[in-house]
Amino acid sequence: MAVNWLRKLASGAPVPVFPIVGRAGESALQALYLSPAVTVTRSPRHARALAVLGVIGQRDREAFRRVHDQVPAPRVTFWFSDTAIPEALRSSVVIGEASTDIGAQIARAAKALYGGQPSGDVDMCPDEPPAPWKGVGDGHGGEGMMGGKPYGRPMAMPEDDLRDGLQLDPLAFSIGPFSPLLPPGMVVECKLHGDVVAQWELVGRPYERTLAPVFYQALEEPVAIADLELARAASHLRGLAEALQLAGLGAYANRLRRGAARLTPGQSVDKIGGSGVLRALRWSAGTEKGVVEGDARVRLRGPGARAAGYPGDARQNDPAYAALGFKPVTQGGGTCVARWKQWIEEADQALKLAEAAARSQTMSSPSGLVESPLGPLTKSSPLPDCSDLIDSLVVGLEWSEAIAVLSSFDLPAVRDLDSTRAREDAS
Amino acid sequence: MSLALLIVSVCSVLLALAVGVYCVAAFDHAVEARVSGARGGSALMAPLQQAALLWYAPENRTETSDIPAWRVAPVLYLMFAAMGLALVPWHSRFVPVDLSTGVVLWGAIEPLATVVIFLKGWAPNAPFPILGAYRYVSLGLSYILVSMFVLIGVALPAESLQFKAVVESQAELWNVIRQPLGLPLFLIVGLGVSFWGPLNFIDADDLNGGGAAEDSGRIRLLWAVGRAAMLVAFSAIGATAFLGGWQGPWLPGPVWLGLKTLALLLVLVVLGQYLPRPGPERFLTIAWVVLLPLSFLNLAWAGVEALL
Amino acid sequence: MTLVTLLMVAAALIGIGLYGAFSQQSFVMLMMGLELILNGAMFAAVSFWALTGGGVPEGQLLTIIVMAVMAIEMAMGFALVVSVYRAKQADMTEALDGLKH
Amino acid sequence: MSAVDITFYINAAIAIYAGWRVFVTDSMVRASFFLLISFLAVGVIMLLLAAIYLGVALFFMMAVEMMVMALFMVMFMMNPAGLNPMKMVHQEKVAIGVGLVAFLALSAAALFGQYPVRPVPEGLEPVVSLGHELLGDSMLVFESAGVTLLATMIAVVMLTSHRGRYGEANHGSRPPGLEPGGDPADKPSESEEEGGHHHHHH
Repeated sequence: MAVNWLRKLASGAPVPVFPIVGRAGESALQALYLSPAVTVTRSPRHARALAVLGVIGQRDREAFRRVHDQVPAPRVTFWFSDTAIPEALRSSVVIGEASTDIGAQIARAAKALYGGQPSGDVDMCPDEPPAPWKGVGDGHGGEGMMGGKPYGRPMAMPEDDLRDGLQLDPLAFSIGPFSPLLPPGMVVECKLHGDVVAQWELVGRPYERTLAPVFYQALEEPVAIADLELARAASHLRGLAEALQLAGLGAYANRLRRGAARLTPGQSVDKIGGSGVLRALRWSAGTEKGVVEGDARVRLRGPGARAAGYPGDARQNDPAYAALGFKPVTQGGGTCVARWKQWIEEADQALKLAEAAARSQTMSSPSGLVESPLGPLTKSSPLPDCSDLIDSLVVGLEWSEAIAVLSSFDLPAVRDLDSTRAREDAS
Repeated sequence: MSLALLIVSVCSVLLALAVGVYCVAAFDHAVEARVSGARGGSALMAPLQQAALLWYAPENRTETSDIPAWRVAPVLYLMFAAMGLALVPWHSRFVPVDLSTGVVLWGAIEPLATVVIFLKGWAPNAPFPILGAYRYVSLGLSYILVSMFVLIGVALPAESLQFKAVVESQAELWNVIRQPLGLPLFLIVGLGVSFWGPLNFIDADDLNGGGAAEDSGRIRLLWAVGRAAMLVAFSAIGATAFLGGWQGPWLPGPVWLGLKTLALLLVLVVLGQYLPRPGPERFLTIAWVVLLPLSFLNLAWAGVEALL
Repeated sequence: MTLVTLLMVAAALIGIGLYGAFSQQSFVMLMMGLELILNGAMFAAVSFWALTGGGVPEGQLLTIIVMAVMAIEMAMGFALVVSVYRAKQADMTEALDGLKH
Repeated sequence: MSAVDITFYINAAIAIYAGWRVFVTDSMVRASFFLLISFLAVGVIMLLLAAIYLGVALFFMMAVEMMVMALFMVMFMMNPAGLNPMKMVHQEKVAIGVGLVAFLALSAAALFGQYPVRPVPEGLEPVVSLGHELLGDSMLVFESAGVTLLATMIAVVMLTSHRGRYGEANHGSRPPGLEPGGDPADKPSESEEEGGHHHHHH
């Protein structure tokens, strides 16, 4: 009786769900953030349900198996993706429909678990060490202690230290492709000395980003500039939300995400995000780090480049924008905080432009070149990926600084027009 | 002490702990809902619902983890918080643990908590938890020093290491006015030791949950309760050492203590939701270059003031 | 809880500590041995103070001094370990076979 | 048997058992925490013996010390997690002998020695008396201990910093070369062998 009462309580709480974001899964992730029925967790261990959003690359199937098993069983696996469902999960996965709130769908499936009955969802990896025990001897005199590879892992060896030359054992591990700290699909092998990044090696590039459809439309036909600018502001605000989340301001991050979902022309970012807080980001980790300069700015197109004082912006060549009196905003320095500031100011500018454009019903004039939130987008050449820029930027930073720097970029490549259109035809 | 008194003391401490933890969770949920504008469940039910959710969530193991340490660390952390709360005098005639060196024992709880937090991060044998543990150990010492100096500062006018005497010494003037630096420093330490809000370097989101990244189910529940309990203990000690504890007009002593504790709790929780987290290294610099000298200043001020 | 039992416990702690101090190869483990010896000594001092001292404060004072010695031992020990480690990446007593370098 | 006695025996057992575990556990971190447990048990017994300040002081001193120790373990010791068996001992038989002899001798002294029975008087407040002693008659001892600690801190910082006042901290720890800028005058072969030895260890 009391137990039933407890279970009823438990089913009243939003269901913690860990998102696995694949290609074109961004919009679904944002929907999850906004759904009151679920909370998005940072670690699969904290989740009761696993949500597969978007297409998982062939490369990452193994990683998917591991993450899947890290969600403690009994679990629910929710499939909102064109990826083929693995054999082991055929019988148990919950297929999502695009029609209704996917958060509610997940919650409905997961609430069944609280009764305690196991879901059919089985582990995909065997529950055993990745490699058998390989210790040597009884360890006398340190021989076996250092000898061998316990469970397939070689003992850490001291190596040159970045800071004061005291050589200690590094901590080497790899994160991604589904870590919330990295863009979806990005895989990194890094080495830490204490809390300092000593090595950062890009192993797998992130999935291409799918932009809001309006940007692809703008390549071919005229679209309302108001729509373009609102979409741009929303994208920037979501980037800022991630930065706030990392700075420990989860509540404000959600506030920003909610605001980004229902933007109207003429709003001010300060009102949406809470005025003091965006400025307070200045105090969070790594603000003066991650400086982009030289021709890295050119490779790093869009807001990132403008934050480093490189005024390239495709909107300048559009007479419609000129009519609205558009001038690109830029920052000096190209630091982490400059990029955040750039996002804020561009979002503000975008909202003002949207207001002006909505009043005058201005349409964009298609020239085959559109300034997307990530940078100039053309029909022929979609924006390339530049996540390898990070490798040199974060070495020597503390972990939190490195992650903050990473969150201030929009690194992934952008899906080109044809592939997106192909997907629309398919669906 | 007689058996009856013992039972009463234990029950009162546990009750205070439960109520305090619930209030922390409810405050936190309310503030968060207010900030994010999310239409979540009611702030009164949400803590219980979360607790029940974690209660029924399955346990979790990692490869070659130190299971005993992993399971025992949250229990110890909660125990330390309870010990701290037990030192708080409810009334001149009722102190659960009336130790003549209570202030020193509270000073001992913070380093012990450091040990437990490190153990908790070390046990799962995983990268993010151990990173969180390292961070805390590197910061813990600065917390401990600051809080020791602040506590000695309040022990000086009382001429005793006993919390009861500390309260009685504030009969005419509360320490928060007598030593204006004391309470803010103490609350900062409180945020640090229960790694809450802006000083949550251990279970931070930039470590995907850090020390708790590998936890699930009841261990996670225990850990969350422990952190809230530590916050409660800090608020209660702060109310005792700086806000005159049970003293106050009209209302009975325990009520006053409760009100002051809740007020401090509210302040801490709100700070936790509104302030961003600085980089660990930056905060370490602040702690040693600003907070520690300030605590010296506070102590010197207290000493001079005690001599006059 | 008689003086004899107390002293026996102290003796056991000191014995274990001696074993560690003599047998361990790594500096830090060796220092653990020393700490255990001091622990036993402190324990004995407090027992004497409590049961034969008649409450003379010098007994407690002695313990305080032992604590200070402990802290100094820790600090200096670790400092030496670090500087040796810097010089030759050694954390084993065997590695120190010369007085210089 | 009173509650006090029971508490004492339990804590004594814990203290000794944990102290022994320190040297047989596989993981350095566990070792330092076993040592901490041993200290905490002793601290509790001190509280039983009315040494209220000392017991509590032992708690916080040892908590910090053991924390530092555990950290050094992780820093210097390979195999902090005890994944491999660990046994780094030399002259073990001698050590066991020494330990046993010390234990027997001391306990013999405890058993057969004649000690006056003068327990702490009822009215005495140990903390107050300690305070008066520290800041009264024994002020000099106390203060000198404090000054010594200060000197220790400075020395420790000097020893551990990688840069000395005149360049590298270990400057001059290598003998000069026979010809300017040449190899050190000590036995290079041995230092080579030393390096190999080190790599073999780490």
